[in-house]
Amino acid sequence: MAKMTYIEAARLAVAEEMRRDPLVWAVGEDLGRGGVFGQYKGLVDEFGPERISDAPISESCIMGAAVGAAMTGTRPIVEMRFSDFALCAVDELVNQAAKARFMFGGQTRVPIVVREPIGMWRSSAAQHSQSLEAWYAHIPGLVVAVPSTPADNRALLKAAIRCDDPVVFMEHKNLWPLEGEVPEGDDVGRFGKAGSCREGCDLTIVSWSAAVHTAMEAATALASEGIEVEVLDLKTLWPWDRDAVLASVERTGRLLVVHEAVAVAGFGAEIAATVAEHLHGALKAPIRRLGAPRIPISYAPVLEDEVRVTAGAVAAAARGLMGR
Amino acid sequence: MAKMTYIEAARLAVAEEMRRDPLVWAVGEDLGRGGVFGQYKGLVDEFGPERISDAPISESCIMGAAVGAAMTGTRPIVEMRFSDFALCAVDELVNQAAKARFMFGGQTRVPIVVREPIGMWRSSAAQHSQSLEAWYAHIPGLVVAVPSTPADNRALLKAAIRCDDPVVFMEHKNLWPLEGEVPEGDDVGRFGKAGSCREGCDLTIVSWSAAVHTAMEAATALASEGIEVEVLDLKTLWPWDRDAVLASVERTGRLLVVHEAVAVAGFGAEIAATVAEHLHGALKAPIRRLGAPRIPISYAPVLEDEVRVTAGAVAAAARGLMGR
Amino acid sequence: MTDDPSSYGSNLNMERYRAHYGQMCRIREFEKAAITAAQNKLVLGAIHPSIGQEAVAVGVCGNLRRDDIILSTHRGHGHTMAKGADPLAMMRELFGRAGGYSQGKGGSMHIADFEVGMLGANGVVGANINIAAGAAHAIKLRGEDRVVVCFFGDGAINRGPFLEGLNWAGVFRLPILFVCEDNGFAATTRTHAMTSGGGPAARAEAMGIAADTVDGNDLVAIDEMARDLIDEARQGRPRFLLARTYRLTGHTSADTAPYRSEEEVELRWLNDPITNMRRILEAAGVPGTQLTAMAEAAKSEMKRAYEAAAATDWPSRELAYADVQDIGDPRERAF
Amino acid sequence: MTDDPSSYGSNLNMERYRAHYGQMCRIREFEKAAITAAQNKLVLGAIHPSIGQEAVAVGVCGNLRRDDIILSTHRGHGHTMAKGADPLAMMRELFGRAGGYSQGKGGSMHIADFEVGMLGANGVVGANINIAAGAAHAIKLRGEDRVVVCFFGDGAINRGPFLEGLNWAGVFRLPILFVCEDNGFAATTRTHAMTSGGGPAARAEAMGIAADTVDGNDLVAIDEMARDLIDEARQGRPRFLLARTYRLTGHTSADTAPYRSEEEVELRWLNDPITNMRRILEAAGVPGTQLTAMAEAAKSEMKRAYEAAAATDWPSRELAYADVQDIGDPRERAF
Ligand SMILES: Cc1ncc(C[n+]2csc(CCOP(=O)(O)OP(=O)(O)O)c2C)c(N)n1
Ligand SMILES: Cc1ncc(C[n+]2csc(CCOP(=O)(O)OP(=O)(O)O)c2C)c(N)n1
Ligand SMILES: [Mg+2]
Ligand SMILES: [Mg+2]
Repeated sequence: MAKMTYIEAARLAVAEEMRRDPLVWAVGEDLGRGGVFGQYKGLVDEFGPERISDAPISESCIMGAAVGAAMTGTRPIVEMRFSDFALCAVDELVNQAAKARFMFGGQTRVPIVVREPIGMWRSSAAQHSQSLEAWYAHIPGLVVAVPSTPADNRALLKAAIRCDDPVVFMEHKNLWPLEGEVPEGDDVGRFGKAGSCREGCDLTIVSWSAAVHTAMEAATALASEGIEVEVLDLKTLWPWDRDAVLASVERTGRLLVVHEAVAVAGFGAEIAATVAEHLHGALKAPIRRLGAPRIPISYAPVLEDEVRVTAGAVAAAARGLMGR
Repeated sequence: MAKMTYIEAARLAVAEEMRRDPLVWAVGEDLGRGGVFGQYKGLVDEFGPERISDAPISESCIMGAAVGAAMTGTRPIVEMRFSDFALCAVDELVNQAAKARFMFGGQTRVPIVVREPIGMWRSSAAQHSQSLEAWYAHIPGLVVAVPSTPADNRALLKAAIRCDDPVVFMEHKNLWPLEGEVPEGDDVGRFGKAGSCREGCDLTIVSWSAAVHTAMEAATALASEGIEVEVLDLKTLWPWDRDAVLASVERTGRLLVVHEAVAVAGFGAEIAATVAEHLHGALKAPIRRLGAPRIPISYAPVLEDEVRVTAGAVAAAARGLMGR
Repeated sequence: MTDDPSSYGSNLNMERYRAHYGQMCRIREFEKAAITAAQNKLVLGAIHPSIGQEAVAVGVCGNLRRDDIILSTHRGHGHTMAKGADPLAMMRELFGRAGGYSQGKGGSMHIADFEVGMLGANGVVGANINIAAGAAHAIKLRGEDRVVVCFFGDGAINRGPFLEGLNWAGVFRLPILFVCEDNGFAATTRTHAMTSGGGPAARAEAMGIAADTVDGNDLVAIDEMARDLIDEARQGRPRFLLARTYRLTGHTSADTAPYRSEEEVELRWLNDPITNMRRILEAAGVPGTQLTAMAEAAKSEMKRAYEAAAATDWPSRELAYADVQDIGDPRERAF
Repeated sequence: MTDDPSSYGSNLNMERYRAHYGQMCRIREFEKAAITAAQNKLVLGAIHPSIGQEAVAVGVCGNLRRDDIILSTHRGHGHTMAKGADPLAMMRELFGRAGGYSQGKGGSMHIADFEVGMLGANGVVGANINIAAGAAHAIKLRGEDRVVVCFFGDGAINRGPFLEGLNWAGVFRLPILFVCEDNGFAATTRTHAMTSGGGPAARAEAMGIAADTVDGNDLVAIDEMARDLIDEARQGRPRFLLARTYRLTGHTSADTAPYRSEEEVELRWLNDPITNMRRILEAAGVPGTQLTAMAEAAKSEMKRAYEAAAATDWPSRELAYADVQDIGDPRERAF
């Protein structure tokens, strides 16, 4: 075990995989100077500018070229800088990367990792703060990863780089400085395997990405009130660990889904709907979802906070479900 | 009342609104020759090539220019040809059109109508068949319309053109030739008002767009078996008529959501989740959703049909919910 | 076309051009068969014939190795066949049958044969340009000496990827040849009406990609120019070729093209690239009977392909769930 | 800059340039105050100073009418102020306070003042180009004689909208002037390393938009050229202006720019557009004391704006739900 930050863990994963496989390379704006958040810092020194490649401000071509390069035997890591800018490359991701293998009847594969940092990051406003993970979960052909800890960031990023499917890899910008233990050795993550952050018999909270930490904060507070919450971190949304969620809710009889994204048509709806479909009768309380209201994200802190799902709100919702 | 097709109704709506308001104009590829499906046929003769404007193959600019033209006092109708091509213009729609009014603190509005024909249309394959209505319902600032009949297509398109918000207007390609009665007079639709296609006490089916007709076919078959189904046509997904759905499910105790789009993270999840949240205890059976499996749409008819939600599947699901 | 066919005279590589003539006939007959199949409701999706543009496909692809790569557009039959694909597997794909190149999952607009380096037609205009740049990027990273050819139409130059992909190729000095087939139309629109400035070649030059222009209905001229440009491109000097041609059919097989006059089209038929080539070969001494026989052979080959495709089974339903992705269960349907 | 400042001599419109000098000082001081505010955690979002590029904003906008329109980028303070916006309302916006132009909902990267025709900075590089084309399109449709100016950086020319928007302006003959501020950098990257071909002007020309190049640190030259180009543009002849300048600060106020040497930056400071203008005015007879006083006045104006902004309330929480859209309830949260 080594202590490192979420961003260091990502850097480590890229370095390890690039050492292991000479066909892995990364491309994006400013990567030679470490990338906009320093996610690639120092990597150009080890791997050179061909494999840690700068790019013009051409999101469509960064994504589209990665598709072609993946079809031609390399494994590109695509850096989109902010998930918001990936909206300049949706055709390339959704119409091309996600569909090529199927549409060409299995003649090709598109092993790309699309890194799209998500989420609110103080006063980044409406065009630099979005969390659109639900979109990509809806698209056949894509894998969607949303790690919440340094260990998962390393393990899942390694898994993503080794995966033959296009993976949308969403790191949360607020988590970059988060410290945590990261296992030594070649720890490669598994898609579709939730983590249990905390066990409890009263209520299941399902969450992912930065919201997991909010959920844990709420769970700690609730424990002191005698409410024992089980917190599941999905880690990936496609596939998502349906079995773990159903098993937990079957035990607790109560479900609260917590995410940062807009609640309406967010991925929380998929989880809530699935549980409602499968555990009708086993539920002791209505399912609840907590997400953002359907408003763009503001610049002013006081307004930005208005869309935030806080630990206080989570705890209040949990109490509600417990009838307190 | 006049009998006309879905496509004629749309043409009528555009003509009527363009006559009413000289600031309304339409722009897209090939519009001067009537548009790819003939939706604009003849309109250039009446309104001239400036108001029924051709465009280069530049989806980003068609959308982006419409945003600027809307901010500058005109009301553009944007033709995207296939909703799939609108994926070339997502930044313009989601980062610009949807957010401008909010992000600029109410200094501007973006009254555009984005026509994005959706859905399967025999052997159009993976890049010409998608239904991504769930995406836009998730985006603050957007209105989403999904009409299923000629009358609604006219009324809602007129409403969309008059609306000061950006409206994603999704016509289903398979419905173009569908005939129906269309009221005379200035019939302007209301967003967020579901239609009841059929009343029934046993089960509520919620649907929209072409799937409504599938649901109705199933409902007719079910009636002959003594199962009385209530079919609600949402017509718009943002806003969606939550009150009508909750009222109906409260009465029937059973909900089946039917849509053509991929089920996973489809808009059906939002409806199912909302009903589960609000009507816990009032449900006599588990909620069910029917949508496409998470596979791209194939070209070969036999494979294309594999993603289709058929009347038979709807009826079978309904019977299941009735315990038959 | 060359005004005086005999000008190619005895320098003509007879074998080469006879083969190319045959290839053009095969493409022509394939598409005629496909159009018939569409009329007979055996091909259900849209098809975009390249009738009148065959010389570009054959002239360019004739200079490629099997391990070289091409990317194509919605109008991709000619490119695909010229790169070496089998017309029966193509026809089966258009018919949506088992044994089609993509098991019937793609159809005409996504025709592809990765075995011969044909990395796909594309339903999104211009999208292939970035993908092609990426394929060339991979070739460079891997230190190979393959080359990529990217075909697209005159309408595609108005989409952003045209700029982004050409700039990319220039910045990274990639082994790629861009071939713009200027057939005058973007669907039902005359492209020039929606294009500002000096057109495809001027734009390419401004992006640092040296551009040449060729008569797209003159196979010999294309062949010679493509050879040089592909040599250049293979060295990491990206190049651009503008081929001026004409789309003799409607945009799709269903398009009767009422937006242009019959006279215009008739006039253009006088410049049919296949007839042009035939004239040159005859002038160079190839007997007309031999050429007619080649055309007939192409016709019967495609008739056989049509019949064989029509007699082929549908793909197994299970294939709907195959090749979606490794991770996650594609059958997941909410229920 | 002009090598010999006195060359402008007595032909100089003294009043005009004195005012422009003052305007440049105001922009400079506004941004210096904003940087201080960022250091003091009063401005929380990223800010992109235009220090060193003020002459372009002032020189171009000085030729616009109030009802003309501009579109800007992430680096938009200068353009906004030059178009006539109030620095206090701007500062409040940067501070995220009530009374900011967008009620604190947009911040620096979305600064806008629609009243003076400033239709917004933009957080997405290049996105403003298409929006600007559309604004000009609306002007043409409405038969007005207004004009649009679209500012963007040298990095933006590698995004698709650059091609699509310029082509659009050319095809529809729109009243628009594109102004590319070539400051040598796209964030931490030297733009030329990622740009193929002859650069912004060559690309514009290829798209049929006549392009001129100007020293972006020479206010007089910009003013004169912009006047002519805006006149042209107003007649529906879209024009392009490439202004060569330099970004004297880091990309954001937090960027220490380790990717370039101190010597490079020091050298560039010798070509500071404000100092250049001052030299010209002094040579033309304006007393230095007067110019110093103007600079001081600008400084105290911005100090007052800073203090007033810092003393202003946060926006009311209710505003989070305002101006989302007319249709549908934005408060809808799942529960
Ligand atoms: C992004 C996108 N926009 C629009 C279309 C619809 N479309 C298909 S082909 C075509 C015309 C293309 O013209 P060109 O590039 O000249 O190729 P050609 O058809 O002439 O071979 C159009 C507009 C599309 N497929 N993709
Ligand atoms: C589409 C998009 N990609 C990337 C970014 C991140 N980004 C912000 S500013 C910038 C550099 C822009 O360079 P340039 O256009 O020259 O403008 P300058 O910053 O020099 O004024 C980049 C890459 C962005 N905002 N939008
Ligand atoms: Mg064409
Ligand atoms: Mg720059």
